[in-house]
Amino acid sequence: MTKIILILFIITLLYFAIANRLMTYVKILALQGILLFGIAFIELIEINIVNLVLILLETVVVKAIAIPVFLRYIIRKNEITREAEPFLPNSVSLIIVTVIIVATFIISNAVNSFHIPKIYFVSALSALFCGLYFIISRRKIITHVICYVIIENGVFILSFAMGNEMPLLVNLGVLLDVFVSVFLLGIFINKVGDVASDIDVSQLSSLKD
Amino acid sequence: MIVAAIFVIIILFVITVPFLKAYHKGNAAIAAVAAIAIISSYYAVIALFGYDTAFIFPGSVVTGEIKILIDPLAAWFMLIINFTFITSVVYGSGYIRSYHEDRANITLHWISFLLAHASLLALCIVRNSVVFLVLWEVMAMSTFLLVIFEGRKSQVIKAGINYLIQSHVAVLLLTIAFLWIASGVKSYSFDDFRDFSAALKPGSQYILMLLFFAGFGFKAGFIPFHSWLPHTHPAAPSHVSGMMSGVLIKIGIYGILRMLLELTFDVKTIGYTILIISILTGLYGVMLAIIQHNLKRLLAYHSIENIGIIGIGIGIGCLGTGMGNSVMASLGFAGALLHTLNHSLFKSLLFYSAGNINRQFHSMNIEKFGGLIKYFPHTAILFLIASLAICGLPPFNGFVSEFMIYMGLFNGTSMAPFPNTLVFILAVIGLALIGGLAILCFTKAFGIIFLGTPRSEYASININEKHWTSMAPMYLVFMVIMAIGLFPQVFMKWLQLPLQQFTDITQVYAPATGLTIINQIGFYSLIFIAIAALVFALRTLVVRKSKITKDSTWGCGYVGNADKMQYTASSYIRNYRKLAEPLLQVRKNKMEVKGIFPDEAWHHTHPLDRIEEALIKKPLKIFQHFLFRFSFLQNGRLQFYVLYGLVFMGLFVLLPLLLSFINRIFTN
Amino acid sequence: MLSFLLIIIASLFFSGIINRVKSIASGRKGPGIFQPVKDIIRLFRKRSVISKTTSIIFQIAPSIYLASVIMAAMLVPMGQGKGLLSFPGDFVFFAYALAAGKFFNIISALDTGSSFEGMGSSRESLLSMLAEPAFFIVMGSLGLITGYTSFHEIFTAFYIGSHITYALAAITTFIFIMLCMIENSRMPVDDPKTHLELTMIHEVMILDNSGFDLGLIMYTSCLKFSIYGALITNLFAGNTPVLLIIPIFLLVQVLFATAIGFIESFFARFRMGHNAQFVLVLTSLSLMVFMGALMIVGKLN
Amino acid sequence: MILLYIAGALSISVLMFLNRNRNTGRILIAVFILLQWLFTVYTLLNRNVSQFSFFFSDALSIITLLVLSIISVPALLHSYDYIYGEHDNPRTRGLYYGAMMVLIMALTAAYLSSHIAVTWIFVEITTLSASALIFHRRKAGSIEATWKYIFVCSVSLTLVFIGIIFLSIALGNVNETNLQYTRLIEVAPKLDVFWLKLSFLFIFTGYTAKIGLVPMFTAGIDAKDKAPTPCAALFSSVLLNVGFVGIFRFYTIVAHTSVHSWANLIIITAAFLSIFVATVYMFRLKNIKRMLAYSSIEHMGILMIGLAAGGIGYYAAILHLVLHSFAKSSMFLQIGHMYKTYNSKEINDIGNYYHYNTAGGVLLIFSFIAITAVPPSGLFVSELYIFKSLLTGGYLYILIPLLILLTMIIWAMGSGIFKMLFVPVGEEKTANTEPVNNLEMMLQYLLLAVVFYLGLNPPAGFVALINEAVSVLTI
Repeated sequence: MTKIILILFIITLLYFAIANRLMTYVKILALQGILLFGIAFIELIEINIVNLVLILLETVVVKAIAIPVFLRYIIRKNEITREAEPFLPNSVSLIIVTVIIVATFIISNAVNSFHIPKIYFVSALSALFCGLYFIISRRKIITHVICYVIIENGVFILSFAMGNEMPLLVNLGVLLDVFVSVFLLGIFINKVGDVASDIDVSQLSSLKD
Repeated sequence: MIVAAIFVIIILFVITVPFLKAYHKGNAAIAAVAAIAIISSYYAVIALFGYDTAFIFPGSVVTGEIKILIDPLAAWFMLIINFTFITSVVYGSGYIRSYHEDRANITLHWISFLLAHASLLALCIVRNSVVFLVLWEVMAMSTFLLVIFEGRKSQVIKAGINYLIQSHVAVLLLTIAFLWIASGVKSYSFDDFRDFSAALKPGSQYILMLLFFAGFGFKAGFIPFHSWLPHTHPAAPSHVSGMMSGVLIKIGIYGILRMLLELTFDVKTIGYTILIISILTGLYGVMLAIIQHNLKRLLAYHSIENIGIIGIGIGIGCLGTGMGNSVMASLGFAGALLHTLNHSLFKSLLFYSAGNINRQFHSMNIEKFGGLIKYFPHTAILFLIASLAICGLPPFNGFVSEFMIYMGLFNGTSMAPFPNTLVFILAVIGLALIGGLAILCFTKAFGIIFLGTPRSEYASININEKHWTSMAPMYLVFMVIMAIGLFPQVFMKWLQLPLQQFTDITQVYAPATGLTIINQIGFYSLIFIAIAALVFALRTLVVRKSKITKDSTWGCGYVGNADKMQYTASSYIRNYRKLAEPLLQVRKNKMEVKGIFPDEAWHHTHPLDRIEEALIKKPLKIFQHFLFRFSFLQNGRLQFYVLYGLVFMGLFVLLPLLLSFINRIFTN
Repeated sequence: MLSFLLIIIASLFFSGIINRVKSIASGRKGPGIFQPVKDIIRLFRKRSVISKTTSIIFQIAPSIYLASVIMAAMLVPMGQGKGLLSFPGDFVFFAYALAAGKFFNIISALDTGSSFEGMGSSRESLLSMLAEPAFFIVMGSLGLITGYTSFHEIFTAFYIGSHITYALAAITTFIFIMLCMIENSRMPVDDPKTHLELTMIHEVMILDNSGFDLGLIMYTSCLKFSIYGALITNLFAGNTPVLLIIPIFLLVQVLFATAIGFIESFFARFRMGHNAQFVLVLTSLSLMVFMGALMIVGKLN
Repeated sequence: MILLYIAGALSISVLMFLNRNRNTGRILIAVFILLQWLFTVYTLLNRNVSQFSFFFSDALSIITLLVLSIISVPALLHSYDYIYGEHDNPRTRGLYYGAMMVLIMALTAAYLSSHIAVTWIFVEITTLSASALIFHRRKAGSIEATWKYIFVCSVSLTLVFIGIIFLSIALGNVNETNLQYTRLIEVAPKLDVFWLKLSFLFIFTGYTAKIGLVPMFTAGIDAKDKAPTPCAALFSSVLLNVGFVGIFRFYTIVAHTSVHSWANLIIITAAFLSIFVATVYMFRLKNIKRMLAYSSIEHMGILMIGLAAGGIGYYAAILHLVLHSFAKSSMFLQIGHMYKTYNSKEINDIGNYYHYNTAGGVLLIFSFIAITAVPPSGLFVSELYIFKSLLTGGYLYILIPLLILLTMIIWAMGSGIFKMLFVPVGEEKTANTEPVNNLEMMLQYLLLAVVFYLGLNPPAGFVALINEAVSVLTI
């Protein structure tokens, strides 16, 4: 079951690669949140109930609802143009993402000492690298935030893999989420939102030597 | 306890001097330097008479125990240092006076002056490599601060930094050398050097010695490590330049001599290496000195030349020891040591005289001057004496040391086997040429500056040369110069113990040493003076009867004002320049005379230092270009910043995979 | 002592002979050989005119110039008889004493602030500087052959027997003559009889000296001639007994003088620009001497 | 006890944040300093004691904690004067001090933590508070710097987190769930090499953002440039140390496995590149704060090289860390005065500083000596050891270029600093030379004095402490 969800998760990455509207990105984030919720529900069933509830709530509330809504609110508020404006055409990024995913598959096969299903590893790693790739290839700050959240989701998945032995890790993942939300609040409530949210990073690169 | 006392003096000085008036700061400095000099000189003198002082500090975890040893060699250098510092501080106290409004700066200046003195003394006596390095850099920093006394000019700062960096490179070389030894033996004490180097292979011994030679050579100013001198001396105040080229560069010589004592190596190879480098140094120094227009630069290049002469002495000494010829060895080392003293004397005297002029005109450009002997009679005569001495002409001190070196050379010529004798004869040629070129150079310097008629309108001249702070030290130095020139045997007696450290001779005046002539030299110089006096007396006797009419110089029929038609410095050395053009590098730009009624024409020559251009300027330029290539890194783009991380990780993940993949291909 | 006297004596008639030879060569009768001395004595009596721009240097220089040459003269031996002063390495002293004199000669010229004298001194200083090494190498190699470092010992020990020594002696003589010419700035490098200041070296340096000083300078150059003559004499007749050396010496001096006279009357002087090369040639020649010396002592064969 | 401390610190910072009255602010600061020192002394008194099972006061943590507590005093005091001089907005002041206290607290906790995850958490907190400090000025530049700092740091800390997960996967293979460092060191030899390598790579790369090495050094430069100088002083000393602690703790784990040499390779590469980058920019820079920031990078590179070279290099690395913290912080604080005098960080606008503020000028000269590791600076001793370790370790091909680069750096820094000290800019502009607070001056001098003293004559206790800290690697 989880495998299917993870596959879905990977597919969302592909979709992200070809999507070119911010709103779509936000929707993808929400979808990933739900997927994560599903995984958590299935995987972590045997850890103690309080922790489980905490995690489930976190996945649903923060990942699936709070962050997307908040991003949506920002986009609306600063009327950021709907286009994602990637540096590269979508076809290229699609190819690259595919390559990344395949590469992660290969790497995971190269590794033999697993006691966790490789699919976790694959999806997490591909999420990480895709996220980094998206950061590099997109122009808007808001997209950077979104991509960072994607990376996080990947990490979250990875932490699920170890979830049963070490629930602690999952909690850390949760903590990371909280940090991110705090950052988002902190930044976009504060001036950066006004100064820099709707412009692309190239204009936020005056500090250089 | 010498160290404690010196510490106390410095502390007291540092505490008190900031609160004194600018005028009194100088006197305080004089007092402090004198105190240090007296204390240390006492130990030095007794060391020269065979009572070495040695004690051991517990030291710290870093240094290990610190051994202090005042042996004759150290003592000899300590005395030189003390003397020059005393004259320099007295002269400086007058020289600085015109800057009295900038009190803070003067305070810094005197404090660093004192530090320089103390650290130089300490360098002579400390026998622990870590402490040695520390002191070395203290000396470098303090002298750097001395150099940038007039730091308001940015080119002074530039010159200072240049000096700082080059001396730092020297430190690095020494550091490597010391570390190499320290990695072998477990302590930092000099005493273990011998055993360590004895254990090395001959090649390594040679490299080790070369490392030390390079490190100390930077300070001493052997080519190609000399390029800081011509920049630093013009930048520094005159008393500092006098002190620097008097004793600071000598500490490099001291280091080399000390390492010759401490390390074991093939003496002959090192001897030939030093000899050849020194010949080149001497020639190069004097050849560039001639074409300089800035008096202090000229003097700086002469320091290089004299270092060359000292080096020749050291080389001969090493070879003498190598060939087991104690005559040659003693002549060589004695010549080197004595010339060290001599150079410190006449060079500081020259710089002080230059200072007197600089204080007046705030310019060191020779072409501007002329006829100064009428305004600065004392300075002129002293400058003349110093020039004669630096040219190594009898009856002055320079001649004595050069004479010994000549003797050593001729001695070696008959000793060495065939191909090597060429080195010696080369040295003879070199020394003779150096002497001749020095004469050319200083006839130019003295003649153009002090004689003839002014080549530019002087602003109102209020001569201050007769102030005791400038006269007293200069005449003091002059007296010592004469003393060495006429009674060298006295100083030779003091050289006896230092010489014994290098050679196996027990008694300097044993006929075996070949130093017996030195007694007579003074006597012959006396005769020379006597004859001159006699002739001059005769002349005055005769001339007094007939009255002398004064008239203007014969102008070959031209009756107008011929001042502008005088020979300038550059025209004086034009023939030489033409001759040496292929070797030197002189940037010329001129406007030719044209038309029947030509209007103004000019011709500038800027002498460049070829070695500096080739070995320092150009490589630096290339390296900086190389660095600028990489200045895209911090480009302000967030994406790139993330990318770097990705690349870095990818490098270490994929590279091994790739390599293993390639391996797999090649294995089957 | 003897050598010193002889040199003094020789110096009295030396340049007289030169002039006589030159005038005979040019078909004139010419003055008596003591004419130059008479001139000098006349100069001694004359009043002198001194330039306003000059300083004390200008007045003391000629005396020191002479003194240096006298000093040098005292060092020269004569056959088996030592010089007045003789000690190991005295030839170094010899060269440096002369150099000291030259130093003063040059700066006294610069003291007048005249463009011509500046020119002359510039040339003089360059030439003499280039001449220094040759002398040292020659003496050094003679010292290498004999193993001594003083004129007297070297010359007494230097024995002309083998082929190489002939060659050596010849070259050395040539070098000594040329050095002498350069020292006195005579024919090949400079022509004392020229009348264009722009082409002079030594003469142009003493334009402003007059009276006693001029006399001193004149006599100095006479003295220099006879000193080098004495050196050449010693080279050949190093260890002949004292009484025998006197005629030899006088003979050599006369020959030397006539030789110079002929040179000056039949050769033309070099272009000023070529002098430097010519002087450098001497250095390389002296290296030949050194090689020869190496062969003699058997280090090179 | 540590919980008490954390709670106390947090509450004080919250109070500070809420407080609008200056005098209360002063009192609160005093109280915080007191608390900090109380806790430090407490930790000193009972060493090698586990607190709350997540914190352990071993030698390294004690050293770093001492450094932190010493530097935090001048930093806080200096800040007081600093804010005071600025537009005195109570809200920003409260935020500033609150953030700084949180930062110090988080650093303390991160040093002490004995659990890899706990370290990570507190490092995250330092990022939070640090970004608040960078944000202090609220100008376009500071906003940009803040954004970059946050982003780069969070990405790198995510990498660290991934590294931790990999480590736990490796642990999972041997059925081990305890992430305490001590336990990790024990099980390290049994761990699977692939996962260990991977996790080291991720964790190292992540922490480079904090310690300021290639590849993630970039954001830190802007942060140090844009933050107020007291914060910059903290960033370039104790905040770097936390990165070092993070790496060092994990390095101790790796050091007991076959991965050791591979890890050394990574470290040396990163370190050498860092020094190279520092050199590249030293020549271009016209902004003294950025110059100092790059010099921190250079020094971190040097000490990491020492760490990788091993032998006496271990000792030298930690010594270098300590001394560099003191030297650099004092220098930054002095630059603060300079900034107040000229209202500029540009080297070309600053001139003849020695004339305006002699004491400061002298201090600058000394700190130049100290920071460029010219003897008798203490840093010279540590560098000497590092060179020695390179020489004995057979890294001559590293040593030679290293020396060249260092010389270049001294050249660049020297020409900059002495120009500022002595050469007047344009016409003699009468800079507003308000008298510098002597107390601060004295504190800065003390910091420098410590550098020289600890370097040349380290007390036996100190040496023993460092040796104890590195003993983990050698046994």
